[in-house]
Amino acid sequence: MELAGAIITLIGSIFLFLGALGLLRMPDIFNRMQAGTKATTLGSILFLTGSAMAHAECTCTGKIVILILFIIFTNPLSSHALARAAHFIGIPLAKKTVKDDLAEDEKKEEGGQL
Amino acid sequence: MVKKIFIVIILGFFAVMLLPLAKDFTPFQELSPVAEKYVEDGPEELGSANLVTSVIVTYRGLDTLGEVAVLFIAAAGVGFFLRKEEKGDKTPKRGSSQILQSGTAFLFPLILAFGVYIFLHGHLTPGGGFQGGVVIASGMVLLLLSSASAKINENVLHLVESLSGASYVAIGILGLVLATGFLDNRFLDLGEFGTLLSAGAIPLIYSFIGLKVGAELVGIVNNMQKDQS
Amino acid sequence: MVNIIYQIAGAIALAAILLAFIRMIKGPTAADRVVALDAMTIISISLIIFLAATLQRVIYIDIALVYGLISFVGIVAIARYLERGI
Amino acid sequence: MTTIIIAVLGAIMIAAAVLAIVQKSLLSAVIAAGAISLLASLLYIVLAAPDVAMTEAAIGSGLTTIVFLFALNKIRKEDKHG
Repeated sequence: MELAGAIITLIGSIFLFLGALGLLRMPDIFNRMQAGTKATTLGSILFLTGSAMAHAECTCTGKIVILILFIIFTNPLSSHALARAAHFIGIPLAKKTVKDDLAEDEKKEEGGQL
Repeated sequence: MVKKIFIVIILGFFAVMLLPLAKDFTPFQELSPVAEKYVEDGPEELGSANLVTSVIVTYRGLDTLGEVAVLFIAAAGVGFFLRKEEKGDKTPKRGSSQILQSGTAFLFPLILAFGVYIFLHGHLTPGGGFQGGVVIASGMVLLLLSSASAKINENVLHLVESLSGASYVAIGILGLVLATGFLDNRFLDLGEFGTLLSAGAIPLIYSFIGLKVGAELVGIVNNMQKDQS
Repeated sequence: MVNIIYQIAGAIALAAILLAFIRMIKGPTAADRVVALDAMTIISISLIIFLAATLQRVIYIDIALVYGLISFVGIVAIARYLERGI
Repeated sequence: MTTIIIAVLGAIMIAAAVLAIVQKSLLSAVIAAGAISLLASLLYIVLAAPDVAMTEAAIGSGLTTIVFLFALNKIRKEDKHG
């Protein structure tokens, strides 16, 4: 049980590291956001679960479950607000981008209203 | 360029001056007599599991009262200087998204409940009145961010602030009358060590501090938000 | 064995904070820096839990709870400022 | 272990402080200040001061940022009106 918890913690920390690496290496802000929020959310959830399993003697499992729920609730909200702001202030996409659905939709909506 | 060289020289001078201080630093190995008395007698005298709490609320309770008063003066100053005459030329703001509004409607009560948890458990966890008040104020800030039309009822805010401040002083005087000194927490039953209903009046005092700090910070943020024409 | 694996995990999380901070230094726009700050907050929640387990203090988890619930308010505020909403 | 953590966190804090000073954009300086407060909170935990760490976490993550942003917003609007 404790060994399994430690290994899950290690996997979670590797996800955290890969998320940070993606944050560093990705070409434009939307890709960076995707690496920096999705991977780190999964990584931190695994990290917390593993910590609770590896230290079963402490009476903190309930608090860690609540903490995981908080992360699941709040993290998508902040990244959604950021992505929306980045779209509205017109940060350019990377050169490799092939499709921008949101911009096409907005154009179509304007055409429909006119 | 000359300016930068000058800055580097000054920084180097400071480094040479401060280096002996860092080199000769030896951490304190033993407590001072006052701290020793707090550590030895604090837990059984006041019944609080968190020693910092018992020092802040009871032994040095008068200082905390002064800090809360300072915060009140700061809030009053912000309210005084940002009092706004209506200009009328409001620049249009971008509304927030549906996701943010729904998320706020879900998270706002959760944040309020968490703030109450923090200041009620001030004698058991590292939290306390100030932290709980800040968490409540953060929830209110989220409400203001999510919808531009959100209004905070200032009368309720002022009522909560005044009542909690008055109750805080009243509890202090109650300690003076029923127990040994101002803000003494032992006029209530000390209870079982380490449970929620223990440490005498400390949870009560921290609740009032939390409500007062929360109301003051919300007042500051509300005044600043009204000032953004 | 368990302790060694656990400490390696903590060291990797510390390195992740360092990487995210490099993005904060480089980031061409302010939005990139906010993304880096968001990632740093999430990683630091894990690091707080790691410290609580290593130093054997259960009460440190409360600080992680505060970060888990409150930290996104600052990020949302910066996002609303960027899109001219406040 | 704790020495390494203190060294890394302290180095990042100093770098963030330099970033906040050198930056031309004021918003980036505010973000760097937020990073400093985050790392300071971690450092307080390592140095066994949980009360201070909780205060820093609660204030630095939300309230100081929004007060700075209100001030920046006001400057931006007055610049635009001329």
